[in-house]
Amino acid sequence: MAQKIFTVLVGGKAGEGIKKAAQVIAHLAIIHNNHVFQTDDYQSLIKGGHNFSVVSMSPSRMYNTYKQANLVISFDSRSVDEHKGDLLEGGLHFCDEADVRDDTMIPLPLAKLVKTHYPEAGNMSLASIAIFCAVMGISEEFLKDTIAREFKRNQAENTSFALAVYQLVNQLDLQKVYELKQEQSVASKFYTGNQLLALGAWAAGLDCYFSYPMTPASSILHYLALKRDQLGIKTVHAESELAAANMALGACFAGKRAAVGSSGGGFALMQEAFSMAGMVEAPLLCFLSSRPGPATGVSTYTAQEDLFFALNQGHGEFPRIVASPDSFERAFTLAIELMNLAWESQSPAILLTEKHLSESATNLRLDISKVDEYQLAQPDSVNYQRYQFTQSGISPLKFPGSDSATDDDVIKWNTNEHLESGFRTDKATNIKLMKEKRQRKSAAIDSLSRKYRRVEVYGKGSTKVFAYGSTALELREAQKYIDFELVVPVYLEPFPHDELAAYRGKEVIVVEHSLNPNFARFLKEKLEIKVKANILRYDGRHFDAGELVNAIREAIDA
Amino acid sequence: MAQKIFTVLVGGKAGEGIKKAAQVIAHLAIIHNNHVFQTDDYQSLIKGGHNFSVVSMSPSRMYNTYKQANLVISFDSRSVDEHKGDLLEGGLHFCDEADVRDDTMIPLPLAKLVKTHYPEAGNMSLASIAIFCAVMGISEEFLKDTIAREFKRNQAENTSFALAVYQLVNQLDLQKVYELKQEQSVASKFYTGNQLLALGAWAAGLDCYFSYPMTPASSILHYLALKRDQLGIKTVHAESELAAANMALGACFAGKRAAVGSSGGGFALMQEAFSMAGMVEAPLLCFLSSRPGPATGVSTYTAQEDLFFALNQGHGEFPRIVASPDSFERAFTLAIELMNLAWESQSPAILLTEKHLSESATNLRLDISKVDEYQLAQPDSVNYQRYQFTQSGISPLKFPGSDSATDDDVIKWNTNEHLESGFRTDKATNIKLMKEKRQRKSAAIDSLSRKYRRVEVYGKGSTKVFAYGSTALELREAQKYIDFELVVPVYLEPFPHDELAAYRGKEVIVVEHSLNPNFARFLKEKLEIKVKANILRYDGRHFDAGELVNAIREAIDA
Amino acid sequence: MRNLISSKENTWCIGCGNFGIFAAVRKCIKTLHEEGTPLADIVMTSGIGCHGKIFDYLDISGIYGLHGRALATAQGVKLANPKLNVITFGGDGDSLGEGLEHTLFAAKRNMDITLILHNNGNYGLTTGQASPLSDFGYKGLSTPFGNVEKPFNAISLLLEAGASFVARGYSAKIDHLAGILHQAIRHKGFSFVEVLQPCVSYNNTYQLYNEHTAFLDALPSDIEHARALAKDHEKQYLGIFHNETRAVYHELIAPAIPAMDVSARKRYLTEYQ
Amino acid sequence: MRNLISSKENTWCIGCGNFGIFAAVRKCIKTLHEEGTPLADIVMTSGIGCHGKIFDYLDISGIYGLHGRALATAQGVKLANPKLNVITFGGDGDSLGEGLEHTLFAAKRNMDITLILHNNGNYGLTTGQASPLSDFGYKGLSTPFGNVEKPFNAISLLLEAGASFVARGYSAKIDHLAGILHQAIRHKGFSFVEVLQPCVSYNNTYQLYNEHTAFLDALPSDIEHARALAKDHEKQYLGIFHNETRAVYHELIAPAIPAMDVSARKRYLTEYQ
Ligand SMILES: Cc1ncc(C[n+]2csc(CCOP(=O)(O)OP(=O)(O)O)c2C)c(N)n1
Ligand SMILES: Cc1ncc(C[n+]2csc(CCOP(=O)(O)OP(=O)(O)O)c2C)c(N)n1
Ligand code: SF4
Ligand code: SF4
Ligand SMILES: [Mg+2]
Ligand SMILES: [Mg+2]
Repeated sequence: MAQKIFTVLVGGKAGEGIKKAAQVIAHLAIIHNNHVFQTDDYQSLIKGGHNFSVVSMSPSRMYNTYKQANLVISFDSRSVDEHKGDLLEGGLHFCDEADVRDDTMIPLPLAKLVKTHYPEAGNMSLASIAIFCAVMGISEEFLKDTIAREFKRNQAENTSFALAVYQLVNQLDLQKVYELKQEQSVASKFYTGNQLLALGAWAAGLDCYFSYPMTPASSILHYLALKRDQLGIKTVHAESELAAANMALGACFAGKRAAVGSSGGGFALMQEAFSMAGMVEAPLLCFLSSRPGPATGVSTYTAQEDLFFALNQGHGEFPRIVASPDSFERAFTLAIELMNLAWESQSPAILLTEKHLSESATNLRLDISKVDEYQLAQPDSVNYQRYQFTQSGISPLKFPGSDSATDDDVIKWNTNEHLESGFRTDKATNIKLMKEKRQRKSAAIDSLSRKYRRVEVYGKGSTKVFAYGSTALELREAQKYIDFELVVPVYLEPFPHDELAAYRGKEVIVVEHSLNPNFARFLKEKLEIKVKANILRYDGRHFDAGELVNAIREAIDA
Repeated sequence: MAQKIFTVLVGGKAGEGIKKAAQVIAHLAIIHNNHVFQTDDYQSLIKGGHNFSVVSMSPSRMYNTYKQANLVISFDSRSVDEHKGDLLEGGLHFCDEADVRDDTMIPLPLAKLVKTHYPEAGNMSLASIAIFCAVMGISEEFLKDTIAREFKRNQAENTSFALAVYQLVNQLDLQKVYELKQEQSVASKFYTGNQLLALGAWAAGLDCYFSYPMTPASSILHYLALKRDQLGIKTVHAESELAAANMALGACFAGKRAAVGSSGGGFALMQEAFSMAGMVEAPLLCFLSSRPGPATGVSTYTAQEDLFFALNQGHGEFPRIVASPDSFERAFTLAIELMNLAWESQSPAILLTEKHLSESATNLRLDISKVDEYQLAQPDSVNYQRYQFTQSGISPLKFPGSDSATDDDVIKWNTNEHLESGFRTDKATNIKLMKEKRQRKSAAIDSLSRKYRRVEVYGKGSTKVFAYGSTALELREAQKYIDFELVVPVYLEPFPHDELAAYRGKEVIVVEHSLNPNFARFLKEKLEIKVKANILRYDGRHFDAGELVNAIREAIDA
Repeated sequence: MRNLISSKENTWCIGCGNFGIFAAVRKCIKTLHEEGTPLADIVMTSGIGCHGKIFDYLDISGIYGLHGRALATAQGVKLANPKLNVITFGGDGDSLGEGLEHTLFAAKRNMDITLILHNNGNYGLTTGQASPLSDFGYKGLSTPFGNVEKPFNAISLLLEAGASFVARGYSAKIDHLAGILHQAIRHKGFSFVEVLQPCVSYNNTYQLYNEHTAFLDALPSDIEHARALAKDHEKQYLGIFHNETRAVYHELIAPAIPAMDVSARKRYLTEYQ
Repeated sequence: MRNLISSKENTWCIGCGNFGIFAAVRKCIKTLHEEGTPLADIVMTSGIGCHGKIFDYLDISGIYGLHGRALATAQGVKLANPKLNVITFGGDGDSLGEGLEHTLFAAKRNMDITLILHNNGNYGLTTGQASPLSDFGYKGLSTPFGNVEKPFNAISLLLEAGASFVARGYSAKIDHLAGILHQAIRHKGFSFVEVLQPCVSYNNTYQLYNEHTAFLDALPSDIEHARALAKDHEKQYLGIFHNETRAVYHELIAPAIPAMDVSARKRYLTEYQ
């Protein structure tokens, strides 16, 4: 059964600080021991248009935000119109007095107050923090401190403006619908999915991150670039995705853990390098954060259209790893796992995710115990051969310039088909043997990956629902209202056949963010499941819990 | 039952004219009413190394060459060693007197003769033509004319050298094992697969061909570039594959039929543009000629590793067409079909083929009746909308600068998700509708493609063998010795479910050039076939008929 | 003639230099139209970035291309139908980063098209990261401690690559820019126009440009002179740096015979074999 | 020290200029080694083309990269381990066509690596098609009626992009070339060496170069002078055109703290949250 949940929606123009305000609100909720989830809905523009950020909070773990809000704060008339339908019964909708449409809105003289309190351009979005504090009964003092801590410029003006709004709202004598202060203390660090991916990769030894900005993957680059001197990490904003991927391969050769990240379009440009990783046996970790395609598509929204694209990256045949985090916790641990698996198996790995995970945020505690120590065996120098045949297909790695490398070592990585020595070959027998060597790694990858949780099952019920990636989060929020067994393959390649054996041939519901039931098709091939219903959303927006509950009920009743 | 077949193998160093000599031999065979098949085995180097060309001929249609030859001509000691095992019983192996190993070789003073007859560097490879003529009983006069027609430089020296060799061989009084002159006249034009692809695309209106050289696709570019003034065609050797593909999309926008071609590596670089074709709905025809991968792989050999790569090109979801020619005749007609289908459905199409078809050659007659007249409806100008919603999902096309376009037309192609007008959108409802419009084209493509032969069945027998692409040719050669039903899906996407319904759930043998049984996996998913045996070859070499016969027999007996 | 402004909501930041470019382009197209060029014969391609949004606002035909590839696409358009006037709108990230290669090759080939480079010294649309034209030290989200690369000089780079018409305008000098664009589009061959475009959100260069731009008095005497002026440390010169006549690619590669219709192709193939 | 020649069969055409480059590189590496550089600290990357085959013949560690991407790969190597001396072998198709962008950005960044450009004026390995450095009129399989593009000038293009060391050698002048390569590799920053490399099969330029090359007397006085010499119509000058000291990329982006081991990372994360 769902616990009490409170949702705040702040809407306005891009460039007005909506997202920042929502983050501060989330932060306030966390300090008062709430779990939170935050999502941003924004367009591909810098100022103007219509953005809105949503924060849902509750005393128990949150897996998504809700579109229907208890508190709506609209900073312009477009927001008022867009969101007047999003107000829950008994909810409050604040807006500027000029934008009031009917008596479901509470007018505030926001524009006027901004003018009075700021000599120049003001920060309207602070009003949402003030309103939130007033509605929640947070003290004036606390509001003042918060504003001072979070906004460094125009401190005096900010405070006086925020307090003015606060006082106005306080005078309204509103009924309290949610008790912000909770007993149980919660994990208090607030992370976006991309931050967790970045930290996970770093925890697993990331040394260089190569990227070309592309929403929704860009913030991995931004985050790591900013943390350069704390993490001791190198980041390169390369001239293109092609450059980034080929650079990363060079870094692997030099023995350093490297990663790249992009969305579908940039990833399309990395395919040749991805194939190269297969051939030279480079442990290349790739973050692929999806948005609706094809082509430029819809840059700031979410999708899962790239499943087959990710599974079939690159020309030619070679083993690879593809997995998708089903939670924020897993964003961190899966980045660790994939980095380690990539290095253990010397194979490229794709961490497939979506804008919904990349750019949403929640509070959590990193599971540091999942950070593995790793050590690479250092083969001795006599006749080192890069592609030495072994039973597992995995050849010992040695790095130029490393302590164990001597002047006698000749370490040759080769994009041409090659001999054990790394020299090129086009002889039939050699081609065959080297292809078989690489192929043997598939089995090795499968067994190496078994030390991780490759499948996650949430909840119980006779109805079985399959999903992957952040769609699992959306479904877990829905599980607060309806019982079903949610089955999530975290690993897609190698496919966790054993863990999923119990579901073979079963009738299931499949939920995904694509137009074609791609994941369902994939499961049909792998598990011969029977699909009772496909629940598909492909307009770039995430599922709301209520919507999923209805769709699943419908599927069950059908 | 197999008819009499005669095979000539000419081996030597790159740059010595081996391939040209084999072509002349093939030509001689054709003039004498033989069917021929010619293959070249060469390495990625310009001079030196070891190349060999094979011509197999017979009074009936040839589908492949044989490795075991009736006549082996070796121009250097490496060739002698490589091919001494390739001689059929009763066959003849000619080589330079210095290279003789044992009495299975017939020594000729080739090096000496070259020195005597040419003041400077000579053309040793002419000797193979002379030997062939002598062995086949072709007259001296005919040999002279042939040499004069085919080799323009050093005519006098060529003739005297060739005649000297001819006379020496003639003196040997060899037993005739093959009667070259046949009764039944044959199609006499000699084409490589790539020439047929080029001519097919051109027959279907190709106006501009954009490419960046990559073996084994390069000769499409070379052929069209050379025929510029006969065909009235524009070719561009672009700065990269990315450039080529994006240029081709521009040409489509301007209303001209365009195509691109590459191998896997270059195709990997065209993925973003391929996805763009899906989004802007551009009829982009792509030739993808495979070689062993991944990465640079083995540039001059054959493979079918790119099946899933081709089927899953490009990020995001959009309809596409993928088909693979199973014969030289089909290389021509399929290029026509795919060009027309691409334009009728405004969708990208991939013609997937292999080095084995691209660069091998045979004699045939083009089926001109397959060249369709086509006409594009010219929508009138009032409120033209590029992406107008229609039931089929196909919107009327109009081209800037065309006769029907007026100053009032605004024709907008957009890589961003868009409205009917072609303007960008990120509204949820609009995204959904436009995605659905594009998706509807899948059904349209399926029904449009039904006017073509999407599946070909060759031969009869209780054993069913599946293959695609030029592997079908190899199997048809094998059918000369063993009965089976060869089933070839020419179209892979849309998958010809109806035509193949009879095979659903059947037990079959699948033959393909890849390490993993990819095609078998594909058929399992689509047709639920049971695989009795996978016959796989992945060393870059084509199958020999005998090898296939054995493998199939083994599979049947297993 | 229609006013060339589409009905799409304009989402450039208020004060963005792109408005000036948009105005100059419209003005220039009006002139072209008055001189007899049908609107139907003018097409655009654009990259992805704030600059690319001009595609949605300018009411003429074209392709909203891929990031960095609009100039390749434009070349295909021109080759397929040489009668079209093809204009590409590129960003500094777009045309000198992701798509640098296409830019230099279009210049080398002397493709008869026009590239308008919206030089705002950053990646505007993706929130202000450093671009190939960002100053050393520029702070953006991907270079929070300052860009460590020296910028390219767009003018001299394009001169080096072989562009036959090279000019610079400033988005705040609309009439001057419109004039340059007009000459660029009329120029037979590859024309490159760098437009200094302040980005009020991430790289507000209005004051800098207002103080440091100056008009060229005349066409520089030769390429060396042009290059020296392009690299002047004091002034950002506005005007035409280079204007030469050279054979154009689409004419040099044109086949001796025109394209055939399908029946002619059938006839050819029947005879051919 | 070993003789740096691997046991792989050499498949360059007899007389190919690549032999001269190969000899000069070995000579230069020997010198470096004598001066104290461990062979273990020298690595190469190469593109795909005849030039790239040097990977198989030269017995030092490295990556046989993708066509056009070897220089990007090299940059990754250097950033990951700055102590390595990184040398990239590129073709004119490879490094100034498919991979042009990486070349210009490596120069712009002043990446501390060396690019040796095997300029044979064509795509040798794929049978002699025109390259970005092929002459106007060059006939190859993709341009059977003659190349219609004017070639780039590799030296002045790299100068423009910001290479801090720019030189030209000739494969037939092995000692001179070895000397240049030695300075290039020792140079801290991006060094570019164009090597005039006759291709006996498709573009035999021996006679041309033997007649038209000349050694530079001294380092040109400035970039303008260097550029003028690079573009001289009479002579192909051999020698160093430009040599400047500028901060290098890997130092400019280096974090304030060294890389941590996993336990340190664990500690950091534990404290961080
Ligand atoms: C292949 C690819 N990579 C990255 C992106 C993301 N992206 C969109 S616009 C842009 C940069 C825009 O910079 P610029 O070209 O200077 O345009 P501006 O916004 O400054 O006008 C990037 C990186 C993309 N759309 N496609
Ligand atoms: C992505 C890709 N495109 C095309 C090729 C085919 N290819 C191999 S080498 C080469 C050109 C070589 O020319 P250049 O770089 O000048 O080297 P050279 O052989 O002249 O030394 C090409 C086009 C390839 N390997 N990869
Ligand atoms: S971000 Fe900069 S370039 Fe983009 S619209 Fe705003 S001001 Fe213009
Ligand atoms: S083709 Fe030219 S470059 Fe290649 S090996 Fe032969 S001579 Fe050298
Ligand atoms: Mg910009
Ligand atoms: Mg070359």
